[in-house]
Amino acid sequence: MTDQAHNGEKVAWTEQELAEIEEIASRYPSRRSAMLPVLWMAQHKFGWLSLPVLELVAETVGVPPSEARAVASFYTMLKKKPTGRYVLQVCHTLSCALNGAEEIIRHIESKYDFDENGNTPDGLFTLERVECLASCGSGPMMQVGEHYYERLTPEKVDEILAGFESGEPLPTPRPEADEWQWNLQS
Amino acid sequence: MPTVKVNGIEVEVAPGTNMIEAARQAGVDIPHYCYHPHLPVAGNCRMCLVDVEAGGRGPDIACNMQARDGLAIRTDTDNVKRMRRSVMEFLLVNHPLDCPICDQAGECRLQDYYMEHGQHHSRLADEKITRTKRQDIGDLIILDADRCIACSRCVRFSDEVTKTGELRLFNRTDHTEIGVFPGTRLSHHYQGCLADICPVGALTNKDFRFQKRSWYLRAEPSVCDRCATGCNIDVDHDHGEVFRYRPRRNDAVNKSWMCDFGRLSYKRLAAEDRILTARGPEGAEGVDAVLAGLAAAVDAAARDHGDGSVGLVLGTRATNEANWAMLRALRAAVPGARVFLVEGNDPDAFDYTDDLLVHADKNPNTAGVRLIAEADGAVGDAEALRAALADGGLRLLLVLADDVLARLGEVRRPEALAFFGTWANATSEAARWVLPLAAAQEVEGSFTNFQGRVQRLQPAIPAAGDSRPGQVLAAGLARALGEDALPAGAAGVFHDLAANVPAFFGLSLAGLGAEGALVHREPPTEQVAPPDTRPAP
Amino acid sequence: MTQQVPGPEMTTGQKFYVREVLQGLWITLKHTVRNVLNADENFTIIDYPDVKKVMPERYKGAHRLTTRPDGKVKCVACMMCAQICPAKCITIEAGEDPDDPVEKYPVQFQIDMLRCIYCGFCVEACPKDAIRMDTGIYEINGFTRQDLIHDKAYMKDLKAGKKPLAEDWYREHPEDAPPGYDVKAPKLREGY
Amino acid sequence: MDWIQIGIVAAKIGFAVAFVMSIVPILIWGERKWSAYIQDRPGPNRAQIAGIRAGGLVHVLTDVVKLFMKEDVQPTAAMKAYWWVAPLIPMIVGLMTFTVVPWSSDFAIPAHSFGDWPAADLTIPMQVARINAGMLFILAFSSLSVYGIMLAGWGSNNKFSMLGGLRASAQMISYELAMGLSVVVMFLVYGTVRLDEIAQQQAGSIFNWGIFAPTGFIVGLIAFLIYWTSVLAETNRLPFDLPEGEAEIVAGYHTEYSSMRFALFFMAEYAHMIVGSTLTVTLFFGSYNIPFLRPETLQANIDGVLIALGCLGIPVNLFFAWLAWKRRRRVFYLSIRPDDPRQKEPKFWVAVWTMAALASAGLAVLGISRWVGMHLLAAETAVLLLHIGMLLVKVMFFCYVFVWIRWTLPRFRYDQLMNLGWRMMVPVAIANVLLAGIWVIIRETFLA
Repeated sequence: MTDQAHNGEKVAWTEQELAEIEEIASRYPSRRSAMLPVLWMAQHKFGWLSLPVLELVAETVGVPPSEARAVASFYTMLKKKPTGRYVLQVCHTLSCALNGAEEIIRHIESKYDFDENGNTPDGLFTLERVECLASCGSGPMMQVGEHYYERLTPEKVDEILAGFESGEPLPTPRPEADEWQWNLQS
Repeated sequence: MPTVKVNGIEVEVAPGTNMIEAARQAGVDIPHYCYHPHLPVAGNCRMCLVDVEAGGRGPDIACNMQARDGLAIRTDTDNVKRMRRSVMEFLLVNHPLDCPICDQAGECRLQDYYMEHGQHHSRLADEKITRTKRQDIGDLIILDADRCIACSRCVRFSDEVTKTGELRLFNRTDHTEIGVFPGTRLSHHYQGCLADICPVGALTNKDFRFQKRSWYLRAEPSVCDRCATGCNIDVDHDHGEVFRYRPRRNDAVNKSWMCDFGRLSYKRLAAEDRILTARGPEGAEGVDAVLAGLAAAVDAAARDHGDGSVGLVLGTRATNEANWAMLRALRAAVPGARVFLVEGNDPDAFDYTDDLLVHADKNPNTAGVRLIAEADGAVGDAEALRAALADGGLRLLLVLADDVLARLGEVRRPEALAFFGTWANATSEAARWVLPLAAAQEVEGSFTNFQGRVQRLQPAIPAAGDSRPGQVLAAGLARALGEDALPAGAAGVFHDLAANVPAFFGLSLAGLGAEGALVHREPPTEQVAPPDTRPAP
Repeated sequence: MTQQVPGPEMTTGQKFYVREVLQGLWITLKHTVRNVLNADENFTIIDYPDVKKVMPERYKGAHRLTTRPDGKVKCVACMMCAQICPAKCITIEAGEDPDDPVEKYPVQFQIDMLRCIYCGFCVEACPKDAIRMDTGIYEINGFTRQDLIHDKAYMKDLKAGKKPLAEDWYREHPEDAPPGYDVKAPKLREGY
Repeated sequence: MDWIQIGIVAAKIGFAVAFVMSIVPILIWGERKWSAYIQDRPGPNRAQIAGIRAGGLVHVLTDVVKLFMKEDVQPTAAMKAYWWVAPLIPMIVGLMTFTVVPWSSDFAIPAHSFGDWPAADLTIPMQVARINAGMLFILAFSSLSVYGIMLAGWGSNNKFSMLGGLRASAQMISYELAMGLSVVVMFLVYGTVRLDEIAQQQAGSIFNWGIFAPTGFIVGLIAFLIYWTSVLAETNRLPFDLPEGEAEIVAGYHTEYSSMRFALFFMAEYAHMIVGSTLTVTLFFGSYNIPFLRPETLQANIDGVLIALGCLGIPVNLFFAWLAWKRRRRVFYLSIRPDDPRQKEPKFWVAVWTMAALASAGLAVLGISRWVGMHLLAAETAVLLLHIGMLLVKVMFFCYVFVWIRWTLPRFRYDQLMNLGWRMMVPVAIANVLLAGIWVIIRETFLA
């Protein structure tokens, strides 16, 4: 993922991507219905949905650019602000909070110098407080990408973040032996 | 025709009518924000919730309820009042207290319904959510997203009417705000309508901004004179000064819209190039003196060079009455005078045309003058005028309202020219006699738009300076020429017109109504006497 | 029509008035003697130009326009005061200030004190607490009618005690003077 | 009649005019100052000369200046002659009536007091004209003053002025009757219409005063009450000042007058007050006589009287000095600037009253020195001065009563005024005359 490189630069689809978009659009009776998949594609490709990206999407789908922005602004999972490479989404709803989510968040905050968007200066991490991610039995927990990290302690967090910093492939979450695990896609 | 009951009142309405309109026909007003008769139904403000008595279930929104037989609603129950109060509370939760600086104050639906139905004390303990204020999003529009109640009328207007789709609702829940895509601006020429349809003060007219509090203004119905469409307008004025035009609903002509060119044309009423005083060869002398001088010149020309040396150019920008009275006055005094009609646009007309409202013909009364010319039978066109000027037989030419010299281009100028007009132009520059003609919003009379719809004008403000309505100037000229028997006053002139021009048979000025009346496409062969609605002399 | 309201019947003694007159004279005599003996000390009066009364807090004196911390007037030219004013003595011209979060401000704000009836409705009507009559100034005077039209610059945070004549104010601040006003030689008795 | 006699008469005329005209401004001042004290306020106190405000007397001066400077507005439609002459009449009448009022006992100059002058014993009557008509002259003349008011009302050619004039003349004529009847009692009691004789008969004990109708008590009292009420009405003073109801009924006959013409009406009212007071004093309150001191007794014991007067004057003047000193604590003095010239006023008054006390002491010393008693005509002169002083004191007291009543009583309604005049006072006055006659018969028959 390129971070903010598309700001000020011309953004464009590749031929392959355009073909994919056509394929998606063909599934719907109206072309504008392809908006959400195309936005999702754009987020994967460009990292976040900057205004030029939204314009590109609108042009591709054939709607005014304001509509692309309206749709994008509705969904929180579509990022309207630059994010780091790893988005640390720490749950702070009841069960996790009771088990020390705030302590985890404070720990992460003290480790890095987050700006007002919740990004680290090197663009590696983004810290977000999120509501319940349905892993209440194993709180406190956080989600990074599509993986859950559960029963967090500051030491455990240090270990996980050190793994990310070292640039190694995503460390797979260690399954808790006796607990139910749910991964989003894998 | 389905029959529905509103608060126990039975009313028969056209199929497809929704219950807000049905209730209106029954004399019941259902409060609403997002519903607009000329926009698709969105149903998101919930203000029009009513109790369904029969033919449905539970409370429902009246705007999305189509009239059908057996349907009965009530708007006066305690439940409805409670619902309205709750809806108002939600709408006002994050609404800023901007009324003192908000231009909408006084004509704001939020204020009105709050006073009528609202919960008069706030239960909100938290900080209000604020949104972006004062966004300059168009040539005529300032957007204050903080005041928006997300009724989406403007979104639907830009999607459905102008089809440009610049405006959208962004974000969600209580952070929802209206806006344009960053970096873009409104591009259409109907921006003023956005301020009109906004039920609150989120979209305000930049031109009218802070000029006047709305409750000081009085509205008079009139017709826009900037193109052949003839949009119906309300002239908002205070103490003789016009502050804005607003479109007046006429489903047959302009629905609820008007273009920005027409909207801003109120400035022309007080423009610097208004002709305010009469001017003769000896300078400004007063209208009557100049008319007398002109009449003497007409008499002399007819006597010395024959009737054919006097000519009249009818004005496509003047009212039916002005044209007819001028024609009658000249024909009565100089039976052989030559009359012409020169079509075309003046240089001061705006250069924009679309297929929504703005007509290519920028003259408000071309259709009417054509009908008068047809009825007269002896009216020449631009070519005839050019020829008459070229051979020099036409010595004295009277021009009504239009910038004829500019329309004709390079021609030989007549020896003497008299101009009856509202604004200075090339013809008035060349004219020996200039007489001030009152603007359309200052006179009584009628225009015939491109559809052939005769629409009534009523004076909203007193005529500026010495200017007078065309029929008054014509009557003055007739008197100066020794013809006293011609009808005077707009109603009388129209009566005469309706009795003599076949397309107008049977019409009367007072009988035109708010929506105007169509002229006869196939003029009746038998003369139909117009109803006499003239005021007693 | 006037109606006779019967008063109490006078007794025969009262009809001669003598005793009643003497009673009245006795009362006034007591006052006179007391005042002479007290050497004017007990008068319930104020020697006005030398001694000035401090007006109670709620006294309605000359108007002032309150200001925000940044020094601009609080007034947003909503016209509520002009609307409610029964004497129609308030003239406001609104203007737009794009740099200000409060977008609207009064370009001109004038009160014709000759018309004002001091009802205080403008203070009540103001939604912004921008106009107050709490200056305690009761000497509202001038040599010309123009002097008595208080304008925005003059009323801006007007304080009791430092109230100058409008004429003096305009001499020191010619930029505030109304158009056509000759600062050096104000026309006396103008408009008579 | 030689030149000396003419000179004496001229001097007496001068004195009479000066007597009335110099009290007028004092009364105008008193009207303001006394009313102020009744109403718990200081009254006029702004005008000053070098910081001295003289209790507001300076205001009278400014008033005079103002009245002279004011524009004399003459109504175009006025009847010029009447309008011109009207203000003069009340003033002339006021001064004329003073002609027959005695202000002292006769001044006797023994023969050859100054060489060969006078050739014989000369007795100068201390009144301008000693005429037999006496009080009748006054009654006759004072009736004329109504002409001034009628002419003013009529001549102004203004319906409000005319209504005011009618109002005033009706009132004045009504009360003249009661006044005449009450005076008749005095004629009966003293057996004369001459004021100098009445004055002489009132010398000695205060029970010789007219108010006690030498000892017919109730008769004199009733006569006095009726007379005094009538005088109030005659002079247009409250509670009978309907002729000039400024606020309610558009002033009165003087609506169209301004400047000094108005001032003439204004001063005439005060002149009438003075004359009215003088007559009251002359008829009912012992005239110029000092109680219990007959003129001859007074002349014989002049030194003792001076000692007593001087000794009495010292504490009185010191009391006023103390009051003036006390006054410096007033809020006014505390609040004005220290360099304000008015700051020194209390000190000034302390000095003035102390000097007056010293003068009193000087008077006492004069008496002790017996200088007055031993000198030719000095005793007579002292008696004359004391009598005039006594008259002045009495007159000023009744002038004060005028003002006092004005600021105490409300105005009568016109019907009340007429009822009181015709249905109360005239019958009572007639009955009183009857009573007086009976009393005189009883006195002449049984007590002589």
